Amino acid sequence: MLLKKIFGSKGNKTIKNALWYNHPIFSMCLGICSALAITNKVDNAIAMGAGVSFVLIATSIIISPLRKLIPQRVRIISYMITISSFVIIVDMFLKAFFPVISVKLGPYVGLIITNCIIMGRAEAFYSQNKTGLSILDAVSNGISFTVTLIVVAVIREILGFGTLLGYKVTPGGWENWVIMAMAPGAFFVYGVLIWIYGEITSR
Amino acid sequence: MKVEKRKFKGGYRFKNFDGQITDKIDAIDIPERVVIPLKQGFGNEVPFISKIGYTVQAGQIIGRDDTSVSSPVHATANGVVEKVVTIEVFGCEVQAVVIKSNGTKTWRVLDGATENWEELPTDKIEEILYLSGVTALDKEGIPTKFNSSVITPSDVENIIVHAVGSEVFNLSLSVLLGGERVHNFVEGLKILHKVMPNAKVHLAIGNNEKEWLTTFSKILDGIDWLRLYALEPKYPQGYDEVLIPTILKREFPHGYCSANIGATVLSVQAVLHVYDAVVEGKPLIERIIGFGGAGFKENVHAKVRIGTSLDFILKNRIKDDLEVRYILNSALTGDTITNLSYPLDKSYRMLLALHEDRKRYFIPFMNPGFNRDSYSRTFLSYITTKRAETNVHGEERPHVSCGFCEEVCPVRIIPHLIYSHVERGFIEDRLIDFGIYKCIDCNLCNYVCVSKIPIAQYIKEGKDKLIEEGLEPPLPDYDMKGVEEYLSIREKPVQAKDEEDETS
Amino acid sequence: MLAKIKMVIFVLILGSILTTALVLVNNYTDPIIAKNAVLKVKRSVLLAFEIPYSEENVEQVFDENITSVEKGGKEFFINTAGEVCFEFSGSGVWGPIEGVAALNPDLETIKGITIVQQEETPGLGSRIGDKDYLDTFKGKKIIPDFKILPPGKASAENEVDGITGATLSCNAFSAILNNQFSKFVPLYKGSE
Amino acid sequence: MKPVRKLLDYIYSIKLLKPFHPVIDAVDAAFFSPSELTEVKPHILDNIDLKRYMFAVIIALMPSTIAAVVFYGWYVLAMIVVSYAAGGIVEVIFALIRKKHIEEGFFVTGIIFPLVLPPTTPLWIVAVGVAFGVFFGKEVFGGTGRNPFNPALVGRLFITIAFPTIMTTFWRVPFSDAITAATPLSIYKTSHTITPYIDLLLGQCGGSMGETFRIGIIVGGLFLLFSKVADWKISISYIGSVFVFALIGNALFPMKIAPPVFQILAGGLLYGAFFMATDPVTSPFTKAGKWIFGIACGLLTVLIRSFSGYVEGVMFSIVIMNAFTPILDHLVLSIKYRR
Amino acid sequence: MNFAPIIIMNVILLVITILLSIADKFLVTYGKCKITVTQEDEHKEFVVEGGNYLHSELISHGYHIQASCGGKATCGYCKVMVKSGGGSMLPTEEVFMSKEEKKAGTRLSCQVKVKEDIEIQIPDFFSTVRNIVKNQMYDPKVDWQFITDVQGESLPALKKIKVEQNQQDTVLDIINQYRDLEGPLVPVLQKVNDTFNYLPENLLHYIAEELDIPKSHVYRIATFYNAFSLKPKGKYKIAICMGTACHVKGAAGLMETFENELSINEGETTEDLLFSLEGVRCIGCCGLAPVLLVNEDVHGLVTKDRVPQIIEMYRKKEI
Amino acid sequence: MGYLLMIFLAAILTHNIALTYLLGMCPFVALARNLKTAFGMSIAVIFVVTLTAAINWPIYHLILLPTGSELIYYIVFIVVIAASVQFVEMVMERFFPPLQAAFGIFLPLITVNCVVLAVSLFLVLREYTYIQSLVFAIGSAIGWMIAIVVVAAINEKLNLVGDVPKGLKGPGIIFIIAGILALAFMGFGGMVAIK
Repeated sequence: MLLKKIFGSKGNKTIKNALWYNHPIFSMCLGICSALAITNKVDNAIAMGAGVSFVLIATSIIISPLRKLIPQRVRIISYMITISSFVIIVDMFLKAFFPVISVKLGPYVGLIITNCIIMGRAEAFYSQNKTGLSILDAVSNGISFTVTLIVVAVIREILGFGTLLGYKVTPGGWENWVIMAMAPGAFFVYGVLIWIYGEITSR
Repeated sequence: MKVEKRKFKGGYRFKNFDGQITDKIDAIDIPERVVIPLKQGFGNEVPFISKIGYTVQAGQIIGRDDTSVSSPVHATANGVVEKVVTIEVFGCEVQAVVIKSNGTKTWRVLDGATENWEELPTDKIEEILYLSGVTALDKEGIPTKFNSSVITPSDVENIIVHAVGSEVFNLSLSVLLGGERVHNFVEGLKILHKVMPNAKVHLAIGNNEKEWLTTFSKILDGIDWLRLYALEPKYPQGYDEVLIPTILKREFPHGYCSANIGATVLSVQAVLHVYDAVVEGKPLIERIIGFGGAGFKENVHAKVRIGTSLDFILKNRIKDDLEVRYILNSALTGDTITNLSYPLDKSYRMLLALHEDRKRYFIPFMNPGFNRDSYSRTFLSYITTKRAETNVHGEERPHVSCGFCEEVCPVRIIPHLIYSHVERGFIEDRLIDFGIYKCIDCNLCNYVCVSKIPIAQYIKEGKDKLIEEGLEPPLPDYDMKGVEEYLSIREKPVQAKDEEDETS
Repeated sequence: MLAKIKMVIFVLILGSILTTALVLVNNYTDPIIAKNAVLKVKRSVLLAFEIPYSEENVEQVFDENITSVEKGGKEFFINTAGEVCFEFSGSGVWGPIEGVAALNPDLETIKGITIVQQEETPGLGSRIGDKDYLDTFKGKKIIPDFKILPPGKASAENEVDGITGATLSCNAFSAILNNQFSKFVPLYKGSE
Repeated sequence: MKPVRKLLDYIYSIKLLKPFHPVIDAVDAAFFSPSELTEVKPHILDNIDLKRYMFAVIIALMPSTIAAVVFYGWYVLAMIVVSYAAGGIVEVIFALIRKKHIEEGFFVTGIIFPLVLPPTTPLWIVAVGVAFGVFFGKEVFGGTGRNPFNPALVGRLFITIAFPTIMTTFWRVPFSDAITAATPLSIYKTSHTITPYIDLLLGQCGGSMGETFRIGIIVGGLFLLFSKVADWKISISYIGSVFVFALIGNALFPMKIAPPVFQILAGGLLYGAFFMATDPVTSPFTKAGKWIFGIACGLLTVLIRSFSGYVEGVMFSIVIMNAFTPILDHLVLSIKYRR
Repeated sequence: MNFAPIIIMNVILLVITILLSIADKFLVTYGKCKITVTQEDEHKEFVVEGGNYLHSELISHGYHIQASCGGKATCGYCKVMVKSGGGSMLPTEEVFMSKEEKKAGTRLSCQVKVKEDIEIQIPDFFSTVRNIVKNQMYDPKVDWQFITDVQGESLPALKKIKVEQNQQDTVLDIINQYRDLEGPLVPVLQKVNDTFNYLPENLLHYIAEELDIPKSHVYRIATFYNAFSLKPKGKYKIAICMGTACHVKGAAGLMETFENELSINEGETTEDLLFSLEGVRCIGCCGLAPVLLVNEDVHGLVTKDRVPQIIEMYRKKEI
Repeated sequence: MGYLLMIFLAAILTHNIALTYLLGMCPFVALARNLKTAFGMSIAVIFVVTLTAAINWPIYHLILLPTGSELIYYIVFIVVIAASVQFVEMVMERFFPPLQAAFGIFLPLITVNCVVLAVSLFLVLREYTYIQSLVFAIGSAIGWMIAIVVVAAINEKLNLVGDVPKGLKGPGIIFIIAGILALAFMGFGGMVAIK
């Protein structure tokens, strides 16, 4: 109800789209590179999700008000400059305050720039909608992305390391599924999750 | 004469099936009524030219049309024309003449037939051939100047006479050519060569018929326009599309007929009928057919008047306690005979009665498999006679690329590739590249399929759909003869179908 | 033309603003990052020497116990007992392996090894970074050379057991160690 | 056989079991040949069906299976039973949910998979491996005949990489309870010792259960080739190319690459070449493709065995070439049917 | 403070924008191009500088064309029909196009570069769906795709919708039931479908207006789910298994018998809206072949003689 | 020379950019359904990756490092990539229309492709020399090409014979195929190491 007051009739829809119907990863397959690569530990996933959300929100704050000012010809380049500036900020922030995670994420922080969610949302949504709605969209997409990353990371970390956020959660005789910590495990977990999503939405 | 050995790649040799036809020959009486379809064998349907109530003699022409590609149709019994009826033969409606026979066995001798045929002018021989009805025999007919085939005799460059028993059940050469008949056969070849002077004659005999090979190489020695071949009796060696590449070593214009490249493929019986017509003046009123399959009490040959109903022929020949399926000509490609009142016509070679085996065998896949045939060698089937019955022997399953169909395919296409395209509805011109129009419907892929997929049916469906989309078989690069006439005949049944649809 | 100029100006303004912001943030984080890097080294040195420390007093403990010497362009750390320690690096199976190695004063026996960074197969090769495993290196000779043998085979005092199923990581690791020992030990000795 | 029939008919008549008809159908089809008649041309059909086709593979595997039981005891049978049970459950669940037939491909996967495992693999790993293989290697693609990868190998690959410590530790020498970490290939890798060929042939060395008794494999493999169930082109080109590449490689890098005959006899090469690479579903159907497939498998096997971190390269090479199968077929077809 | 980054950044941006401007001037010389847009019955023309993508031009001229990938041909939403100009279809687009769409000249607007005068038609879902139904190209199992009429004629003008009073009341009741739900559309459609056995065209219109949901969305949902039908469907759906086992045991004959008994063809519905007839793929009861489903009831081992019985059984239920 | 070969092989086999680093997945998922498209795309990727690596290396080492402004190298790289792709496309369209038709149409899709940026970032992280950078760039792109072409071919085969569950069609099955492929490529592990 509150949403309706602030954002008009579109607010509700925006959130629902981001969280389920147009789910950035499962439905539109955006931003999967980083999602696949860094989800072998939950803390990495949280950091990555937070980073992406931050960049999304910041980008929406910059681009949406400027949407009428940006010349068509340099639209993409402007988006890129904006996005990559925020990515650098995220990078520096991680390096300064979470050096361990920063090392683990490595180049993938930089690759947030090419995360299609941000570019796609900027192109498809922020350049066409009002600032408030854009921020709402950014927040909900960020949450959606982060939650997905965490879900995948929980699965992978428990199976692959037997731990959750570094604490051992598996029973005594547990044998780690090393593969889950590596690339193929990511593919399989995502494949299955997308399958489940697909089966539910196509019902 | 030198015997050339040839074989083609692919194919499959059917061996040791039970119910093979023995060398015995029966004569079958003339029935009370004969029903003579006005379309028999190759060519168009001909109009009825006699009248109801007229008395006709056996061998008298009762249907004839000189304007279209066709051959005359004869009365095959002495008697009275009772009526003209429409009968349905294998899905096509055909006019048929019913003659009430008086039981005599004589026939009207053709004018001008003589033992000294060599003195007759070629025109006269062609006329005798045409009037005798022999020209409608076999897949593409025998060319005469009377429009009995899609080409004229002078266009024929090769005549292939094949006597290779490559089917599951085969007519016995000793029955057809036994005694004097072998000389008649050679005489028949000479007549044909006179009619088609530009043609070379190729006689193909299965390499399992050792005696006949030696006999022929003796008899035919010194004839320079004739060649003798020993072929491996692999199915489907008898197809034009396979015979021509094997013997002439040239490409077949797939989608068209052998006459289009100037070749005529004839069976042994057709040559004998030529002899009968020209030398003895006997029109085509009788055929020798074989009874194959385990359903018969006795697997014999029989001499039968054309127009005799199958009921009459099969009377007391079938084992009493068996459920059987009647099949025409070939176990792999023959039509099921659902109505035994069908009359016998010129194109019949064989009647098969196969056991409809509904028995459910216990854990069949663990049995060593005596009495069973298999392309793969997982059965111990070499020792014993194999059963030929109509059980499917397994459930349909997804195809596993076992490659059997590709190995046996006589025209070297990849049947399962086309199958999977058609099954998924990918009807594209890629299919033509894959050679869908090369398929000759020999059904061998179907026979060997491990997953029991009706591959041949799918290929056929694919062809139909391609034609529906306007992707006809491409014409080969070289000149072809009589293509237009051939196409006009080929398209006929399709048009008939369309009309039916509109009326219904 | 006006549109073009407008376009250029827009891009330039946007670029300047964002870069300025970046530079500001950088000015703020740079010292922290630099401090992090130093701390990382110090921590691993302390670990290698097995000197107890807590997060708060790393600097203090380090300064109390360790002096650093630069010889031949390489920084060596010497503790009160005269043991020497230095950073090493090399390429493992999947990526670089970096760590700190401490030697007894005789420069022939391993005092302790810490791995700072490695990207070996998780759960398998990555066990070379485990403290339990690295503890087996203690007291082993590096002369004439250091060997990691298949599990259960080690007997001599310059040999240790490898990790089951991670032969390659072990081979790479021993190669790195030998390479770096032979490179830096003489360097340290030579200028002594 | 009559009681079985009666029982099946009775089960069919129970309404409650309607959802489980695929399972009952499968049992029915396994015990009895169908009573259906050919509807269309051709009127007679070949007697082979998919069950018999797959059963031929099992017959061919019998010598090695029996040898494994003799060598390593009844535990082997337990593994086979677990493998059939776990994989079967996955197969049945899929069939029930997707309302499909239960197909015969699992006949083979269920036995081929345990035979490539070390003889002391814990049963739960057998179950996980075969379930993974059947699930990801086969069922997600639609089941038998539709899978691009060999399910047994996918399962084996999965557990090799997922449980490296277990999968590389527990080898056993036949007729003794001693657990060793060495197979002939790993012995060669560490000490360049070649195990005597006669020991390799008779299975007197460490290795996966099914691959050690190599005479049995050769006999079974020849049976497969003879019965046309496996394509000789792949087996021949695979073994041949291993021989050639090992010969060349051994001359160039004698310290890295083992001599050719040893390479052929050691490890799972014979097993892979006869039973795994020849799986018609996952190997190319074009003839040229088959040759290239075999040769590339051989090359990859030699390379991986000699240079990579893994001692054995057969399963990797076959799965990699499985992946390349469609593109091989595509290339061969587009060259063959070029306009 | 280090000013170098700022300077370098500005220099690089300057160089690049100038380079691009120069390139625009010398490399892209398409000049002015005219874009003619037809949407429903409205024609619009505007002139743009050539060289840009159609998608961005349309957006900047106020046409809202959905695209979630940002012009990278990965989502396949931004379809328009190009009548003239625009060149041939790119392989990147082929993945997203059906055969009919290819024939009709449908393109992804983010892949069409404006190099010449272009005439396009932006489809509205309503008319296309109606066309599909009319041409019987409609297949609810296929994911939503829009197809314009094959001849490329302009679409007929929309009729004013007519909703009869009693229909309206029923529907309004249903809508009011669900109006406050999150996502009322699907339940409403379900209920309407249950009531009328199909979704009449005019009612879809009405629902869209009442719920204030775009018509295109309503149509999308209505065509996407198998449970909804845009054609009148019978109350009893007779599904005859056409799997191999059933086929072998004479399912085709069975279908024929049904067709004769009900005097309809496969895929049609009887006039009294009681039965509809369709052939389906194997339903997994091959042991009972030939088998057929009437709604949820399975009838196994059906012979031709039993067909009238079955039909009668359900007729009786109705009375 | 040996080292260059090692970098090249590592980029293709052991450190495959798609299968080990999981990069370039967006176009991978979208284009791995059709062999022709996959091939065209990967040719374009090879070209762009090499080109941008060749431009970005000097920019980083000759301009950014000396002036102490390496903090903005993300921006510079991505802007250079975007601009050069656009520029190349324009040139190609104007002067080499056949080339443009064959693979130029994929160029705009690559502007924001992780592979391109990632290769440039790896150059910096791994401190390659110029020649090494080029070899690494080509190797990475070829590795990506192998992955996408193989998956596309498998996908085409599945269209023909497969029966993939409805919800899994499209991205899902591509992930699973890529997963098995990645699993198989692990076999090369340890064959070549990178710095």
